[in-house]
Amino acid sequence: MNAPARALKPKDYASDQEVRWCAGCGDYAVLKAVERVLAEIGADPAGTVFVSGIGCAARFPYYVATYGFHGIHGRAPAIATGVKLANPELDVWVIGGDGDMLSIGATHLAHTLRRNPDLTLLLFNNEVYGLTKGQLSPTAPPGSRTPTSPLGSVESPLSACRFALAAGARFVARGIDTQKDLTGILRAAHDHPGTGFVEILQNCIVYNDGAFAAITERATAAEHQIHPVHGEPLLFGAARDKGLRLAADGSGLEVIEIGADGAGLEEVIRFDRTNLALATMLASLEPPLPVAIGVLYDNPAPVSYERALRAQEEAERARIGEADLGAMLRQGPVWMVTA
Amino acid sequence: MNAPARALKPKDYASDQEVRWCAGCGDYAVLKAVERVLAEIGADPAGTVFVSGIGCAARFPYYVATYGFHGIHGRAPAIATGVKLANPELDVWVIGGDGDMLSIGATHLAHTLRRNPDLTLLLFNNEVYGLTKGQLSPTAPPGSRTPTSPLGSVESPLSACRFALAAGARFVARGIDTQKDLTGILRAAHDHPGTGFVEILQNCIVYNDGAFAAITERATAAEHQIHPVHGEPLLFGAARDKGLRLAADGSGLEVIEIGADGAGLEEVIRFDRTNLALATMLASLEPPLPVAIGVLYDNPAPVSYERALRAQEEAERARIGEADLGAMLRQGPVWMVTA
Amino acid sequence: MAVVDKVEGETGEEAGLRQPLETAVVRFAGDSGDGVQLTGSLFTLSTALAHHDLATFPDFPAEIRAPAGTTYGVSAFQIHFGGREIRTIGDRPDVLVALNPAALKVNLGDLRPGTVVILDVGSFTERNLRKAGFTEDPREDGSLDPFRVVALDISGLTRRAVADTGLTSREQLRCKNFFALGLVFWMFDRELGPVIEWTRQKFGRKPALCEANIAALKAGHALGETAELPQLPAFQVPPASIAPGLYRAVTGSEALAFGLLDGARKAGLQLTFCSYPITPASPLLHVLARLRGYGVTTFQAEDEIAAVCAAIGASYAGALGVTSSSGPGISLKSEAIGLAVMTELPLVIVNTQRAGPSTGMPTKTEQSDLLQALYGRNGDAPIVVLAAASPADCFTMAREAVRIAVGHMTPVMLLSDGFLANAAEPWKIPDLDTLPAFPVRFRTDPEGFAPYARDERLVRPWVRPGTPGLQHRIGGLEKQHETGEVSYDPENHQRMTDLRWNKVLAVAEDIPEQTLEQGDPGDRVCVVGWGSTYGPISRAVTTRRRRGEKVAHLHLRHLWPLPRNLGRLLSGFEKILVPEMNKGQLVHLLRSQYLVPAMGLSKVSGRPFAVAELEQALDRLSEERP
Amino acid sequence: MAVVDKVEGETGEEAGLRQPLETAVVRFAGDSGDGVQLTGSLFTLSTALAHHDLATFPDFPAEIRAPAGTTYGVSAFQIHFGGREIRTIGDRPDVLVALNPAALKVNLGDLRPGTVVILDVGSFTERNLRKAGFTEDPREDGSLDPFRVVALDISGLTRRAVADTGLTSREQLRCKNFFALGLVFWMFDRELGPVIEWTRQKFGRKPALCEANIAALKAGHALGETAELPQLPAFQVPPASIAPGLYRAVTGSEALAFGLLDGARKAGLQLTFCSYPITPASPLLHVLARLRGYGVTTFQAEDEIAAVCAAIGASYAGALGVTSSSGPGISLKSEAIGLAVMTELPLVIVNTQRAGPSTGMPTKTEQSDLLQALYGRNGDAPIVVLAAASPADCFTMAREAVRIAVGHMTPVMLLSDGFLANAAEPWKIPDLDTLPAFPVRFRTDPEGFAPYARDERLVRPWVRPGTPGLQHRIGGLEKQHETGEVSYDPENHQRMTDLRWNKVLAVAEDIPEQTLEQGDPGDRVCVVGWGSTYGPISRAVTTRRRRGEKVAHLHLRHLWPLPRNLGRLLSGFEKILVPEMNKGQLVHLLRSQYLVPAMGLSKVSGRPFAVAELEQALDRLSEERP
Ligand SMILES: Cc1ncc(C[n+]2csc(CCOP(=O)(O)OP(=O)(O)O)c2C)c(N)n1
Ligand SMILES: Cc1ncc(C[n+]2csc(CCOP(=O)(O)OP(=O)(O)O)c2C)c(N)n1
Ligand code: SF4
Ligand code: SF4
Ligand SMILES: [Mg+2]
Ligand SMILES: [Mg+2]
Repeated sequence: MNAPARALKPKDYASDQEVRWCAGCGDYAVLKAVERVLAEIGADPAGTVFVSGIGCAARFPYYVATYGFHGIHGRAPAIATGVKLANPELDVWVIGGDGDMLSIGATHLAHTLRRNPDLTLLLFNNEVYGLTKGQLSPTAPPGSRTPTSPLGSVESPLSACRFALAAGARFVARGIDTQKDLTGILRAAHDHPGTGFVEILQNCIVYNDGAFAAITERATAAEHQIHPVHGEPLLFGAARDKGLRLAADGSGLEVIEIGADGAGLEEVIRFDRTNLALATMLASLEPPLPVAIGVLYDNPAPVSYERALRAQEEAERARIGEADLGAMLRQGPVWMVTA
Repeated sequence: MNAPARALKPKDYASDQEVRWCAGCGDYAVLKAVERVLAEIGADPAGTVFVSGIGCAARFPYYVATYGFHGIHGRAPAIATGVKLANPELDVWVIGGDGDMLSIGATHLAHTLRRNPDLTLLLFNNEVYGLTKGQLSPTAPPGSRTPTSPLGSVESPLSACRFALAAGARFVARGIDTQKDLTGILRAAHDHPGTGFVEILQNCIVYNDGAFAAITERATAAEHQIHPVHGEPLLFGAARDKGLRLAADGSGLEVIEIGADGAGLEEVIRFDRTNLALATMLASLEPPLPVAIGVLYDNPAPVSYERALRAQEEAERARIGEADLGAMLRQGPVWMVTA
Repeated sequence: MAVVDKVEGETGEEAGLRQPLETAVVRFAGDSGDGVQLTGSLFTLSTALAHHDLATFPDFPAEIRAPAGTTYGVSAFQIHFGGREIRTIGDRPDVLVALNPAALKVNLGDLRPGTVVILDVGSFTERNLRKAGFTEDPREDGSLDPFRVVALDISGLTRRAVADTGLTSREQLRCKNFFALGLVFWMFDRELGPVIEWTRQKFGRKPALCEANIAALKAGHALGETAELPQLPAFQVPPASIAPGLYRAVTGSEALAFGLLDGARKAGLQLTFCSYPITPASPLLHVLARLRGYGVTTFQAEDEIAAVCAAIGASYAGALGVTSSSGPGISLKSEAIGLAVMTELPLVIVNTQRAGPSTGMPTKTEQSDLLQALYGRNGDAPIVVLAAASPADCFTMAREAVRIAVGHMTPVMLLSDGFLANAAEPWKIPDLDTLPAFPVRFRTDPEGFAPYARDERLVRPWVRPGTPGLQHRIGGLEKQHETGEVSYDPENHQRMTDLRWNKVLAVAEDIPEQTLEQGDPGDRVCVVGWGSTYGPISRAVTTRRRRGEKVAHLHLRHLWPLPRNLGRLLSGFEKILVPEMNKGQLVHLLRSQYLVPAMGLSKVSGRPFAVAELEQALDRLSEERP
Repeated sequence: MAVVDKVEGETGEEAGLRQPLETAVVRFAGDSGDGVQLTGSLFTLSTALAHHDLATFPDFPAEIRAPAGTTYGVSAFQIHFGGREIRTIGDRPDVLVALNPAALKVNLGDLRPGTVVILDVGSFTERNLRKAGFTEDPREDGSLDPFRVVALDISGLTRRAVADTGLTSREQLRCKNFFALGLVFWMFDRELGPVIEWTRQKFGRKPALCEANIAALKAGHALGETAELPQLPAFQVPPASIAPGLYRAVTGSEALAFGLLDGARKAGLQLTFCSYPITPASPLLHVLARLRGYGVTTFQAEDEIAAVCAAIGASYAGALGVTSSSGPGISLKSEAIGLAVMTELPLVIVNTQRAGPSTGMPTKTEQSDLLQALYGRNGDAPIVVLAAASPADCFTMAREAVRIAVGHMTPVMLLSDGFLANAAEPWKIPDLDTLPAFPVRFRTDPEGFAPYARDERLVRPWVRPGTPGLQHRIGGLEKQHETGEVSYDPENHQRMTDLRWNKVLAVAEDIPEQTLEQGDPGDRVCVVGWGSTYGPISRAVTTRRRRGEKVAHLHLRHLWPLPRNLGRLLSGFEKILVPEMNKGQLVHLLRSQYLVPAMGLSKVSGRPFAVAELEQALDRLSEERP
């Protein structure tokens, strides 16, 4: 896993496979962002593995010139955990859709997050089942009409980020497929030592076009998004004239207008990326409140899961000393039979 | 499903089956509490169904004189959902252990909670795998030594209540097996129209004795537990001389001492059982902070899942009017072949 | 498939005469965006109205919307129709309509000398040729010489035909499928009226588009009528003698949905259908989700395990629990199906098989889950296994699955496949009221009640929770005989294992004896099929029998238990040939059960058998004659 | 089992002589809290030191700690030992030690006239009798008349023996198993020394308890020595002629763990063992979890699906991925095993079978997952299937599973069962360094690399991610031959399906030809077994052969592919009998494969075959002789 001889460009991380997503699919933008990050961090293609489940998003590994494993529906985090158990040196990315990771695979997502192996985990949330042609997703808003809910969904959706935080994730971020700073978010997730979880709002142009338009619409994005910056007050709006403060009754965050003279600014809460309760409140913001985009929580554990296991094993080996398997078999009650 | 002729007593809800838990197991106390609730609500044994997964806790249905379904590991919420889809009139209780509901069955738990069918869902958390003899549970504290983690666990545990809240539960409570008011908590869960989720801290005397001693120890319980009361300030301590207030940095709740003259009381936050963010903060309290016991969140949805589905179906039937299946087959392109 | 022979060398409407054809196979192919599936449906409608028998099959690309012009983005629709009973979708097309180079590319291998190939050369740009993987223009390198190529600038002709309709240039081009359809209509002497009417109904809300499509249709038809295209043949296909009645087209998915609904009604039950999307099983869920006013609750679960468990819960509560999936999803249900075996609850599992193993080729067909259906559970966990033979047969077998499940308190797996699910055929709409009913009688009497007591067919009572006085508990642990209590008693386990086994075997008393589709017990060869191989086997056997060969066709719809006379029936044949779209699964079962030297004929390409392949296999058998 | 005949009517140490016995079966039984398993282990140790061959089996209650005194709370331990090769745990006990009425109750059915029954009558209170389900005291109603009852107040005697040790009365009582052990030691003329030493090692940290136990042991022994109990026989069992070497006892779970560890080492790989707790598979995980210093990473996953997926991921990354489960858990792994088939990665799946279907009887043994192992996946998804025949054979077969998995890039399912997992036998500790190695050679050369190119045995290369220049992608979609790219091409799917099939069949070239355990190809009857039926079949066949009957024993360890000479070998026998602890699964396979009229002998009671049952079946076969 030596670093490659010359610096690679984003396009060097594209595989030779024809990309088969629908024209206009948000997945293309994410692919580009990932290629940029790989170039930025100087990823060794041979030392990098993309693991995925099943779905449109999960085709991702075919398009990256690294090692790749296109797994089965929902199980990518488990496969990836196995990869890390076997070889902690590999740089492992995990990709899946909202159905893949939050429906059939929610158990694996939750347990992988709480164990915290060193993975970068990207959940492409298009609020629909793309590959199977438009069925209801667990993140789809109530009332959604799809082939499986023609009368409108009567379910409440899951929030990917809230779910991840409750499961014990130590890094949670939210990004948007076409967002300029997606690269920065992905990079932060990758640099986090442990599982870096990123929900990416991704437009499915065929089955759920415009699902995030209310948030992403250029003209009003500044009013409908908030981008927390560590150590800075939580401000948003084109004029940065709005902020978030704690509601006195503990019900979360509420918007206040900042006077032209900065009045009210002292009430605005400062973002601390290691603050779990705050991250949970931020993750919970939904329109008409501004939706939080960026790194919401980043609080590394002292050691990742697979490293902790290795450390135990090394300690055991040290404890055993010279003893090998053959010697171990001779421990405990044994007896000699002589001829 | 007529009400039974005479009022039944708790013991009338005991089945004729010999209870096979270990002597001293916390499950006995929970069984008694459930029997009391059934009597209190005048449950019709014939109209009540207990559904469970696999584990010690999941043996529960055998011991109740109602209908019972001992399912497979982790899947009780899914089976129970099917029961409600088929017959919304039934009063359905779901029982499982921490392994059953939070490990193999976490997906079903999460999705059942967000769909919100009218179930009463009890998670017996003994922080260990009882039935299979003591292996590591996803709720076990770091460092736990078990047959599968003889060197000590390096995983962070899941919090059942935080998980439930993040999944979209509309009722979340925490109880203790031997707690006097367990009946009240169970009753509230049952009365909640939708899924009532209760985590019960349950002592496994054989494989994890005293797991909750720090919280439940009689002498100090008042200092180590807080029992939120709707509309009341969040006070605790034998002398009710301590309270919780919002930390200014949004990091959750912190303890303040109340002066003898009630000084500080105004800072203590009032509990509102419909406040999700507050419930999340309460659910997150861990020793040395007081652990929250009781109903943490109770915010009914307008209609339960199965009722919403039925309503859609009735509307459809009304829309179709007289049309039956035979008529439907004749809709759309048809052609007549004559002899 | 003697069709092409007859037309070879003839040209269209010479001397005003149409060329007679007994049956014809037409394949429309184009880019995913070209409206090929709609074209196919309209041609099907017209074919039905022309009183032909028919069978159709859509062939979707695996990708949702692959980049335009690529081979993997080609969408196709094949129809086989004619003046006799149509049993297959046809081995190879007699007429191929290729709306772009990629469509030509992927279909070239299926053509035979003389096939009529209608090309939209307007799309044969260099870019498109390259995208399709042609290094040279096939029109110029001689590779199309064996065919009767009708090269038309359909794109251009369409644009001209709809120039005045106010559509954008891009919208205009999207009418080209209607132009091609008009041309093919002329070739087969079809009326335009009904299709125009249907188009107006369907597109009424977009009048400009609607009228443009109609204009294109007419223009295509007129081109056939007026332009003298020497390569363009005109055919005359006789009407089939079809039983009188009201017909509609059904796909296997639709028929299955209708059968489940009717079955549940005839059992007197609410249907609770629990599934999770997966290709090619999803359409069944989609169809039923639209029919929620007709007595079905549909539930899209969080995964396949939850789906089957919810179905079991529904059956436990007294509804008819049905679950459905394909390939990987069926594997996931294995554990829970065992629970249904142990709890002896009715459960229908529909397996729309697809090409495997693992994720395999989700959009392609296969029959490779038979042994899994029979044995894919831990422990000795017998269930009933059925298979539908054609799209319309899905209706019958769905009813049958319900009948057996509720009548015998057992899980029933109904095998369909990707071909059946998507293929369509004309279906004489049954009078549902005259179909036999099989009403469930729930146990309500507490007197002498025991949850695992059995009737003479070894069936235990079904109790609806809510019934006073019958409270009891069931589950996956071994049950004490009669009482249903948990039991670890060795003798009891033996007894219950035997009972579960025999209970399923006893279903054989409740199903028809096996008959031969064609031929007699004294014939030399018996071709034994199951599932969607019905059509090709039937046609191949018919052909051979016409030649006087002693070949019989036996088709199994009940795969476990096997019909009680099957062993006897099979023992009469000298040779037994078992064609299957797998590596030899039914043949494995038959050899083991009856110790008959049955031979397998395996095809695992994701495609149905061609009649010709079966005929060749029969030829090889004949050559073996001593 | 001719043991009892010899002792009938004799009394202990008459004229100072011990009664000679070739082999003996002793069963200790008592309440879960009575320390029965410890007693059994100590007796086993002493038996081994006395140079007997032996086999043992613990029989745990299904409940964790059932209420004291109940029948379902009875824990038992059986040991069969003697002066010849011991192949079974013994059909029925010659000596039963029943520490409470419930222990007597559940074992009564297994006793034969003359069995020595040692009762702790101190526990025969009215309450305990009732709890055990006795309506009358069995000592008084004549039901014990056929046996040689040694009724002792073991509770009281123990209390007295340890009165001075400072234990509480309750603690004192917990020494009664040592008292009983001492008594049985005297019956079989054992040395106390080694066991006392071992007890001091084990309980050293609780000296009071330790010394009390030793005192009880000595008191029990002294009672035999001094009290003249007419019913108490004293036996003399000769030492067996055992190959010299260093021995230890192993359970199947331990042997399997050691075999996996050695296999991984011999392949040059780190072992990544991924599992989820389930009875009776958990002990394998527990054993390996304690050996993490010896090159194994153990991972308790969130469920069985995650476990198998993590194992696949580990194999992908270049370790040896192994997963393990039982019953329901194996069902859940079906889908992912298909993924391993498609990606052609090494994977070992250990299935410790238990009594099914569904949850079944988790603590009981069965062999009913064979057909699931062979066919329990969607699509044609062949894997290699192996089975271990005895606890020690688990070591050999685990190594074999690893060898085949890494040598052929294929999933291998290794079948064990609840009996093998818990049963123990003496094991001559192998010199690991002399066992053959099978080092893996990962592909590292980019020159001409293609992920699905194959060698002559159809095996694709194994590449460790991290290897420069070999980046590629794999997955569950159908793969293009050689390139491994996604392919929907019909011919390719046929080709790949055939390749996967033939690749597994080719393993037959890499395994030994089948041999007969006993007998010759010319014999009249062949008893074909697999798995843990080895012991009873072997013993039954030996007995018959001693009587001159022409019965052979063939035992399959490789169940798929079958040994290449098997068909030939089987065709030589007139009758083939296939005893299985299922409804006839191997017999199904053999009939189908070879069209031989093999007959099944099915036992599904959660218990191993008794030798007598097999002998009876052979008798019936003989009677059928024309
Ligand atoms: C076990 C299993 N169940 C179901 C499927 C079918 N399936 C494939 S992708 C998918 C969901 C796709 O949705 P999502 O995960 O949101 O990904 P997207 O296509 O939207 O990117 C489903 C249900 C499968 N392949 N395997
Ligand atoms: C599919 C499956 N996997 C594993 C098991 C084995 N098993 C039975 S109960 C159990 C966990 C028990 O722990 P928990 O759910 O916490 O319940 P408790 O016994 O502690 O009440 C397991 C792993 C099973 N029965 N089925
Ligand atoms: S279906 Fe949607 S998510 Fe899938 S490739 Fe097309 S646009 Fe993207
Ligand atoms: S093992 Fe633990 S949880 Fe199970 S019955 Fe015994 S005490 Fe209760
Ligand atoms: Mg999606
Ligand atoms: Mg537990």
